[in-house]
Amino acid sequence: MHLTLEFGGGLELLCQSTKIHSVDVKPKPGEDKLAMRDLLVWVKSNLIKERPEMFMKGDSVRPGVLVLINDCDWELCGSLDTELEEKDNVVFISTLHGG
Amino acid sequence: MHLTLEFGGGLELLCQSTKIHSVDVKPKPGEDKLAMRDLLVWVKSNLIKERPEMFMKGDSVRPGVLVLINDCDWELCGSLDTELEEKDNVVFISTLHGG
Amino acid sequence: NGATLSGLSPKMIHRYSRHLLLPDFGVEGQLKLSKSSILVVGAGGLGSPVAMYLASCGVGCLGIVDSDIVELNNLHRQIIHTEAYVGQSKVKSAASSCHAINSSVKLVEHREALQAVNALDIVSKYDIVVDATDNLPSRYMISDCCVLLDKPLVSGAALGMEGQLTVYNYNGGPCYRCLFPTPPPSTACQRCSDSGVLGVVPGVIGCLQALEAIKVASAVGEPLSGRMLLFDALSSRTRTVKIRGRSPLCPICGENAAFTRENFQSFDYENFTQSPMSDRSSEKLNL
Amino acid sequence: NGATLSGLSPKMIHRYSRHLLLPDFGVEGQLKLSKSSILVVGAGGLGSPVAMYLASCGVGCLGIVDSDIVELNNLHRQIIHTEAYVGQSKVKSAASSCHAINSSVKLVEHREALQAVNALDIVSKYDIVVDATDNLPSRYMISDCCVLLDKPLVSGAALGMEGQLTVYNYNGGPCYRCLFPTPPPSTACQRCSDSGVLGVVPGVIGCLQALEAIKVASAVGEPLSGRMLLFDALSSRTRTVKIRGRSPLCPICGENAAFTRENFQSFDYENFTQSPMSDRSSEKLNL
Ligand SMILES: [Zn+2]
Ligand SMILES: [Zn+2]
Repeated sequence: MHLTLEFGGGLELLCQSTKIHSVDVKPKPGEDKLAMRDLLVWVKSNLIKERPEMFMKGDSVRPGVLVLINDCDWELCGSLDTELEEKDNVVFISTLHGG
Repeated sequence: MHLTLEFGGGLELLCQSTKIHSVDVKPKPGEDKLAMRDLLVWVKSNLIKERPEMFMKGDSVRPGVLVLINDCDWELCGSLDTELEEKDNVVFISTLHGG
Repeated sequence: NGATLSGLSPKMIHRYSRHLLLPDFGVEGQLKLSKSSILVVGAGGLGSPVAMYLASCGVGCLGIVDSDIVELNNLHRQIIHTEAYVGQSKVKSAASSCHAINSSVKLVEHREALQAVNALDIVSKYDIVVDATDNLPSRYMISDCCVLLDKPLVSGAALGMEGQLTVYNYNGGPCYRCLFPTPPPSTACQRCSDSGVLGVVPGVIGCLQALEAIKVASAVGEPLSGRMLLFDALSSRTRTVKIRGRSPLCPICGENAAFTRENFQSFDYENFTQSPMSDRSSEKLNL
Repeated sequence: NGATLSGLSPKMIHRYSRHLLLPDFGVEGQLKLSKSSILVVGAGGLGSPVAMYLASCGVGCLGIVDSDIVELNNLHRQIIHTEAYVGQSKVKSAASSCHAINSSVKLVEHREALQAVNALDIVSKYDIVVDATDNLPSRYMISDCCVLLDKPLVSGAALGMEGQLTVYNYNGGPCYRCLFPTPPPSTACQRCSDSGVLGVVPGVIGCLQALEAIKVASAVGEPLSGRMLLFDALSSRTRTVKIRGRSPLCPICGENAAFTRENFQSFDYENFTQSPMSDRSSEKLNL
C-alpha cells in the first residue's frame, strides 16, 4: 500500500529531518488491511531514528501529537482503528507553543 | 460528470457572489468526453449572470484570468483541449493588482 | 445612507473608507469592530502584528497583557518594539506604538503576567481573547479561563520555520483541552529561546490571528473553528485541516465538566505541564 | 565556532540569536541576509510589513521607493505609518519606522515614483525586488525591469478579502508577462481605493512577501517560484498552485526576446494597460 507520511512541528527531527516520506507498507501477514495501529508500529521501526518516546506512548502517539489522515483529525475517523487506503496521506504534527 | 468549480479574485461577482459551485456537466451529445473548451461555454451559459465579457474573450478566458485544474495551471496540461475527469476541481481566478 | 452610517463619525468614515467599501464587511462590520474589546495575551513575536493590526483596523478597546521587558534579541521579530524601548515594559512599548497608529482606540495596559489568580478578572472585561504567548502552561490556563467565561480564543503558535493557528471555544467548537487532554512530556516543549524562530514566521501567524479576531468581532466570514491552519515557511506550504469538535468528555468544557472558577484559580498549570510560564531564567544561547 | 561566526559582531550575535539557533538558517543564513540589499516598491499596505520585517530581520541594505504622501485613510492597513506622519512622504515615514526598529540596517529613501525612466538606475543597485505596488502598469514595468537586470521579484497583491503571492524571474522561472502576456481589460482592474480591502489581508500577504525575500536572500528553503499562493480571508483557506514555467515565446524573457533597455525606457506602460500608475486623482468614496 502506497502512503505519503509527513512529519512536522519538530517530529521530523526524529526521522533525520526529512518531512515527507513516500512509503510502501504491507499489511501484516494473513491480513489484507492496514490499520493506523499497525502503521504506527511500522513508522516506529522503519522511520524513527532516535528518541522513539517522543513519537509513541503505549500503542498510540504521545500526548501533544496530532494525527491527520487526508487533512482530517484521526479522532473523526476511528483513531487507531482507522483502516488506511491506497494513496492516503498521513500527517504527524507536534503542537507548537512558541511565539 | 461531477465537477467543483471555484471563482475568485472578483470573478465570483459575475456569478452572484458564490465562490464554490458543485455542478454536474454532461458532454455534448454524441461525445463521451468533456474538454475545457466545452466547460467554458457551459459556465458562460449556466453560471455567469452578468458581464460575460469579464469572463471570456473569444473561445477562451479573458486576459488576466488564471485557470487551475486540480491546483495546476491549465497551460501545463493542454489549456482549452484538456479533457476533464470525474471529480476534477477547476478554479477561475482573476489576478489582483491592489496593495 | 445616513441611517446605516449612524455610529460612525465623519473622521471614522474617512479613516476606514477602504473597509466601508467592502461588500462583505461594510459599515456594519466596522461598527461591530468599533464596539468590540479584544485582549492580546503576550506582546512578543505573535502579539506584535496582532496588536498593530487590531489597533489600525479600529477595534473599540484593545487590552495587552505581558510582564516582560523589551530585550535586544526580541527585536528580530517583535516589530511593535523599537530600540528606544529596550529595557522598558513590553506592554508600555506596545501600547505606545498602537496609540501612534490609531489614537481613537482605547488601549488598556496590563503590565503583569496573566496567571490563574488574575486571569478571570482581566479576561472578563473583554469579548475576545488572542493567545500570543510562548509557553505551554499559559496556553492551558488561557483556554480554561476562556471556557469558564465563555470567550472565543484565537490561538496561534510559531517555532522554528513553522506556525499553527486555530480558534477555540467558539460557537460550540473545541477547547484546547479537547485537543490536548494530556500535556506532552516537558522534553517535547521547545520555545523560541531554545530552538530559535525565523522572525517573520510569527509575523505571518500573528497577522492571521488578527484576521480571525476581526472576523469573530465583526461576524464576517468563517472563523477557523474546528479547523487548524498549519504553515511551513521553508516550503511556503499551508494546509487547513479539519480537527475534532468539542469532546463530551472534556474535563473543562464537556457535558459533565465540574471545573469551577475556584478550581481554576488554584490549579497549578506549571506543575500540570511540568513547564515554566516564564523563560527569563533560561535565556541562553548555545552556538 | 569562532570561524563560522566571523562577520557577525557580538551585538549581531545577541540581536539575531533566535535566527542563529535555527538549524535551517543559522550563522550562514544571517550572514547572507546581512550582505543582501532589497528594494521594496511601494510603502503602502503590502510594503508596511515587508519593510518592517526586512528591517527587523537584519538585511544589509533596504531601499524603499514611493512618491505618495501618508493619508488618514491609509492607516487602517499601513501599519508602518503613524498619525504623526499624515501629510508627509510615505518613504520618509517608513524609513523612520525601520530605523527605529533596527538602526544597523542601511536605509535608502527613494522619494519618487518608480517609472520606466528611472527604474533601471534604481533597481540595478539591489539584489532582490519586492513588488508591493497597487496598480497594473507598475507590475508590468517592474517585472520587465527585473528581467532586464536579472533580479528575482517577489510579487504580492491584495484586494477585498483576497491575496496572491509568487516569485517571478527566479532561477529560470516565469516572469509576469509569461503569465499575463496580454493585460486585462481596464474595467477589470480594481484597486483598493475603488473596491476596498480588509486591512489585515495585505498584512498577511506582505509578511509572506518578506518571508520569500528572506528565503531568496539567505538561500534557505524553496521560494515560491513556479508556484502561486492564493489566500481567501473569508474562509481562511490558502492554496498553493503550480503555475506555468518561463515561456519560450515571452517577448521579455523568452529565447528570442529582443526587448532592450532602450525599449524599456520608452515603453508606455500606462497606455499598454490602459490604466494609470497613480490613483490619487481618482480617490473617492461612494457609499
Ligand atoms: Zn474542551
Ligand atoms: Zn517572461
